[in-house]
Amino acid sequence: MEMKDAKRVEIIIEAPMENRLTDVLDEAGVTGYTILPVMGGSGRSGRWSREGQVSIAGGMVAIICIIRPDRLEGLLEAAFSVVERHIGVVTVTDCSVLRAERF
Amino acid sequence: MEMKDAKRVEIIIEAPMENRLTDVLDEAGVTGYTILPVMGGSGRSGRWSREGQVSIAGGMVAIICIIRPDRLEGLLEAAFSVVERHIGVVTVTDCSVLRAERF
Amino acid sequence: MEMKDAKRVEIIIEAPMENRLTDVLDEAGVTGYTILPVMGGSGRSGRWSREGQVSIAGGMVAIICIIRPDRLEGLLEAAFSVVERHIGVVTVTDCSVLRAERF
Amino acid sequence: METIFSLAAENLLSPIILFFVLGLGAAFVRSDLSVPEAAAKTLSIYLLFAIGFKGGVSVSNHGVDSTLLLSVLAGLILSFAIPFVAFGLLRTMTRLGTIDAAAVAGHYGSISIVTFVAATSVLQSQGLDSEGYLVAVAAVMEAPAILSALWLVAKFSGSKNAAENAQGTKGLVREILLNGSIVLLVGSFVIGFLSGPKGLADIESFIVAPFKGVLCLFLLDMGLVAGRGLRSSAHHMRPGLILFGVLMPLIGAVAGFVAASLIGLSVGGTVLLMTLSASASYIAVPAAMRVALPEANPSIYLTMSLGITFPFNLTLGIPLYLSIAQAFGG
Amino acid sequence: METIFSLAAENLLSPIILFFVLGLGAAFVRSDLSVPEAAAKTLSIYLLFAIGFKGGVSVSNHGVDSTLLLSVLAGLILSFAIPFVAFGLLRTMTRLGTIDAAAVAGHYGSISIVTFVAATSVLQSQGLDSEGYLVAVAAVMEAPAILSALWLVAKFSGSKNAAENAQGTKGLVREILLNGSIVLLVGSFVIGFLSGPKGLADIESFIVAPFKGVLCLFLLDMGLVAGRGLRSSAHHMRPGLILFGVLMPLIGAVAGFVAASLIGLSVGGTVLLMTLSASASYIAVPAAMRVALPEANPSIYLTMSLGITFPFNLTLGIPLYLSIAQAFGG
Amino acid sequence: METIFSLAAENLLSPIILFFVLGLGAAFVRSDLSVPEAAAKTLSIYLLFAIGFKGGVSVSNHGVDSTLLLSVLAGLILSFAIPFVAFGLLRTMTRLGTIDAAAVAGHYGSISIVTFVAATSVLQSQGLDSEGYLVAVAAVMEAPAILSALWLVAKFSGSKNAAENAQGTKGLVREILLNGSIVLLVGSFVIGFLSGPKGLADIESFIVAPFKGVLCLFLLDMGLVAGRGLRSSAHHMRPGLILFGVLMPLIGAVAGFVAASLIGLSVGGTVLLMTLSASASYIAVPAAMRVALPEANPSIYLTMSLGITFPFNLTLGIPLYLSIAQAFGG
Ligand SMILES: Nc1ncnc2c1ncn2[C@@H]1O[C@H](COP(=O)(O)O)[C@@H](O)[C@H]1O
Ligand SMILES: Nc1ncnc2c1ncn2[C@@H]1O[C@H](COP(=O)(O)O)[C@@H](O)[C@H]1O
Ligand SMILES: Nc1ncnc2c1ncn2[C@@H]1O[C@H](COP(=O)(O)O)[C@@H](O)[C@H]1O
Ligand code: NA
Ligand code: NA
Ligand code: NA
Repeated sequence: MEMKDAKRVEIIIEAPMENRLTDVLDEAGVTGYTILPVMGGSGRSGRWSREGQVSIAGGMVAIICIIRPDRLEGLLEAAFSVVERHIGVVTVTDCSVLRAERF
Repeated sequence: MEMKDAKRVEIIIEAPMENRLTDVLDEAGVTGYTILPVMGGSGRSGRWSREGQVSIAGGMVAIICIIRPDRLEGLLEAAFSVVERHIGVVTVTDCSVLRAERF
Repeated sequence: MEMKDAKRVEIIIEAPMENRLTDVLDEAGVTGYTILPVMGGSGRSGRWSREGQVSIAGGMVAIICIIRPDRLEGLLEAAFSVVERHIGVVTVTDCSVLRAERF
Repeated sequence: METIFSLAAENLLSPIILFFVLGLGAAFVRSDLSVPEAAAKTLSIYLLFAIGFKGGVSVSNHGVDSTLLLSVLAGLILSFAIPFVAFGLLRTMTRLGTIDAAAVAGHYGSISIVTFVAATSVLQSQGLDSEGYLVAVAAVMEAPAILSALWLVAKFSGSKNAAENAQGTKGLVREILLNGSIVLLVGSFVIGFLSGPKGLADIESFIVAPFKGVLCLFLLDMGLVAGRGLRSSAHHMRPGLILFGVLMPLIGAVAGFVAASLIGLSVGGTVLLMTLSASASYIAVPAAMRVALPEANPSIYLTMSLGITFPFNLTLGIPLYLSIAQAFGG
Repeated sequence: METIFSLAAENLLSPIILFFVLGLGAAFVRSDLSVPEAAAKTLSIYLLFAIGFKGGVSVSNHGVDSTLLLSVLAGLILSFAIPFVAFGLLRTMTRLGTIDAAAVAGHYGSISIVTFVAATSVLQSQGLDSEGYLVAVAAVMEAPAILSALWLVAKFSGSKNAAENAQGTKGLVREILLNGSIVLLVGSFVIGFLSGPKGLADIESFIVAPFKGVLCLFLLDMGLVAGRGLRSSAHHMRPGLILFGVLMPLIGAVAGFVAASLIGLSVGGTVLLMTLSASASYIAVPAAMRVALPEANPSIYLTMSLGITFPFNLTLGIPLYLSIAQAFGG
Repeated sequence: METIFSLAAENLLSPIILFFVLGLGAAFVRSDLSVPEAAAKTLSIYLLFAIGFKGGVSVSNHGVDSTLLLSVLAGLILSFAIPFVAFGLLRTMTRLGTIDAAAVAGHYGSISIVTFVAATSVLQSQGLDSEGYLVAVAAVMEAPAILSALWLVAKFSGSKNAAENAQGTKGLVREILLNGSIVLLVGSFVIGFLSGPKGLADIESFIVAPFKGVLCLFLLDMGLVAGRGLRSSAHHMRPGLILFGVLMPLIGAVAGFVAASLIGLSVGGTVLLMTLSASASYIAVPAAMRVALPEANPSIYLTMSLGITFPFNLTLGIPLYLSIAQAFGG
């Protein structure tokens, strides 16, 4: 199978910031991403869990973004402008993709 | 800890195709995979969200498959036969695994 | 954007072991992780799904842990002590992170 | 005519409709109001469970009417036939390609169970009875239209590939027939039939008393989903398509009316068969289309079904069908 | 004998059973019908909440009977003892290894609260009363069997490693006792006791009227889960195991009957204690076994408990226990 | 005084409070009891739906009182003003920094709808009526406090950055006003008003009869969440903060009492406005604070609101406010 190099960006961010992040990504021309739910976690601000929660305040989501390497910098800048003041984790991994023409 | 090289394949595919994909993987001898729920996303066909949805038509799932490098090609061919006509993303990442004898 | 190398550890483990694993991670000084829900999967012990389940016995969770490379060994040893007798998958991927000072 | 308007007005002020409108409105102003996916699915399970069971009990009360078999047959034929009409209309009225037109057509042959439920509740408030087995007819009408849609693609699509795949889709027919909502509806119907009024007494305060309230919540959710769909797919909604979304239910209703008259259904039953024919699927058919016709654009068929035809039937269609049935039928 | 059959027949046609069968059937034909996990958990919370509260109110109505303590004690002993019988039987009747046999045995010492609820509802339809505190006995019987299972492994397992771990499992006992379903059941029981009939009047239309309907939905889900389990684990279900899955509840029921007679429970109470002893856990014990005995194969114990013994008790067992209690007890 | 104590005692033994305590207790002993997130959200939707609708129907029954507008205005002013008092108090009583103090203050200006519901249910059990439109006042009081909090930060925060961001937060005001719970509460209120007693009759057995039972389940969940929060944030809960968490609702209640007296609300209405002023938000405001003041520590404001003030109002506050309103008001 023919595969092309790409970057897999994973952004774990607070749920109330989700729309702001995706809006910024859209503006930066990043229109492909997938959002995974998160059940809980732990960090410097302690442990948390979505169990029984009504407010979205305490939750996070994981946004996965497969992107061509040359567009990575733009994505990261856009993401950083939102994540900057907020808790959250941004990681980038090398990967290869099928049907690279789609990205 | 002793670790071995492996491949991490992540397939994001429409929920109605989930069973077809896993059947094809089973046939191709890929019996180890894990399915994560997906909440929403965006792509060329626009933005979507699982919120309040009753039909599985509009949803996607993420299938993660850790596999020995020499079995990657078979997996990708099997996956491609299902994903081909459908929307969806297939990425491959290098990784290392504990307890490699299991794969 | 300035990025630093890190490791992305992904542990897929049975839900009833989740607290034991996170306790051990806490003890080993690993306080940053994120837990994703898992819907189903397949392995040597067959196929399973969370659909309609009441007991947590049959489910799994995915724990993602971004960590500085030099702390990887400690994490893996801690994780292994819990996973050892249990089903579950541990993978490690190279990645780079924004805001590396946080890890 | 007076009755139509007063009926429509009364209908428009029922909590059911108002909650749907609330959902629509909340979606339009981009409120973050949302019903969890698990809750929406559970509400839908509840509705199928309750409506199926009550239908079964009603049949066990009134005995199996000689018209039952005819009605089921009529349902089958309507579901198979309507897509052809819809397809013809779409190809003349709109600029949709073969595949999109066939996919949309398939939705209109199939049915929307909530529209059916809403019609039942309008009948109830008018003190009209109906044949309990129409629930079974509803179940029967879910699937055949999908086959018609695939046949249309196989016949008219230039793309050999799409046609091939539409036919070759392994296991699809089985999957459609054993679709969760069909199984639950038919199963609850049979259970209601077997347990009869005694069984109903057991679970009445679960499936009868709170029914309308649950329906309100469900329609709130449908309003939210329909509103979000409309907002993000507004650009697809050309005038031709919108017109089709209003015209097609009327044609379906007329077909349903003719069938009901031939069979000799009661006024209530006539309204329900008209409503079934007029309604468009938004659960089973979209899922089947994603599998069998992935090239068809889901934004189009989902928005047509959930964003145009569903609200039309809910607000104006059902009162209109009732007026027609009362004026000409029964 | 006549009564047994007519009772069993009546029971088999109750909506509760029929919805379980619908679930089983849907799973066997591979329908995609499914209840969301969150809904299944919520239904289970509802049942524990309602049954606990009603039990507590009933105790507050009738006063604390002198037999309460004896019943709790009997429950403890039964839960501790039954696994030993089950283990012996499994080792002679089946080819299960020590660890799998101990794990399965642990399930049979513990209880299934839905089976208990189903028995309550059969009693109700027969107009039979029962001691409200049996809800507390049910809670008490959940956990001890787990310890027996671990002790059996420690004693009989060749694998020193498994034995070690079974004992060394840190915090397990605490975890078992503070298990969500025990806490909710006992908590609701205490709250019901404290708030009494006045409290019941407050929330009656939530926990009494719709109860049976909710139970139907829950059993639909259990049928689906049991059916999927049976389908995927059919190859494990050798005749010996199946026989055990039917025989063991009978033995448990007899033990429960003896205990109830010694204590002097009412007919209704006797049926419930028999049912508790006859039933096998499918929530708390499986989770504990995954932690403490990961080497045991979950397909075996889950399928035994949910796929064989649960349906047996639900359909034939409970009417049988009722007949026995009416013939010999009371 | 006697009445206060007997009222408080009666209140403390109501199932609603007891289930909250059960949740707290289960969390403290680290039981794994939990309510699925989807269920908690659905329960919350149900409560807003029911309370809004009933409020609307009540207004449609009694006509629009001349005091409606005054009450809405009072609500607005209270919500805007209370954060300033709270901020001043926090800066003197505790060692919280500007940003944390402003964030906490914002919570106390806004309201907790469950506290409101609990007060309604205490009124009911005392046979006291209240103005239906106070539901609308509740909705109106949700948001203004957030703006006060942001203004406080902009004014007093040394960190120019935080201040800038607090003001520059794009779209925040819109987001706050169209917050799901406000839209649902107001929407249901309007629908209840439009459909009146006829609409209520339609869905009464869904939103009236089971209401208290659902509230029990919801409070069980809130107890669990509050308990987990308290356990993990115990180290933040210095005496000053705890004192504030009990004092502030009293101050709020007094402010509410004064406003209610000026407007001339009934005793029941006075209690509700006191309760609204006394309660602190735990849904809408925390989410807004995460967006606008990410530097504020959520452990502090969530624990204050949900772990200290909510239980205080639920158990002692509401009976106290009722006694005051009965003694001095009405
Ligand atoms: N090293 C990490 N690996 C994975 N997730 C993390 C990590 N650090 C933080 N997180 C996630 O981000 C959330 C907030 O982190 P913090 O700002 O450190 O409290 C945590 O609750 C986790 O869900
Ligand atoms: N670049 C991407 N990265 C991550 N997920 C993607 C990407 N592109 C598409 N997806 C996912 O696949 C779905 C369908 O994509 P598309 O076919 O482009 O509409 C999207 O809604 C996303 O959930
Ligand atoms: N190769 C794999 N890739 C991804 N997930 C796996 C793999 N093998 C096992 N799993 C997950 O781990 C669970 C238990 O695996 P097993 O112990 O092989 O039955 C499976 O049900 C999957 O969810
Ligand atoms: Na139709
Ligand atoms: Na037992
Ligand atoms: Na307040």
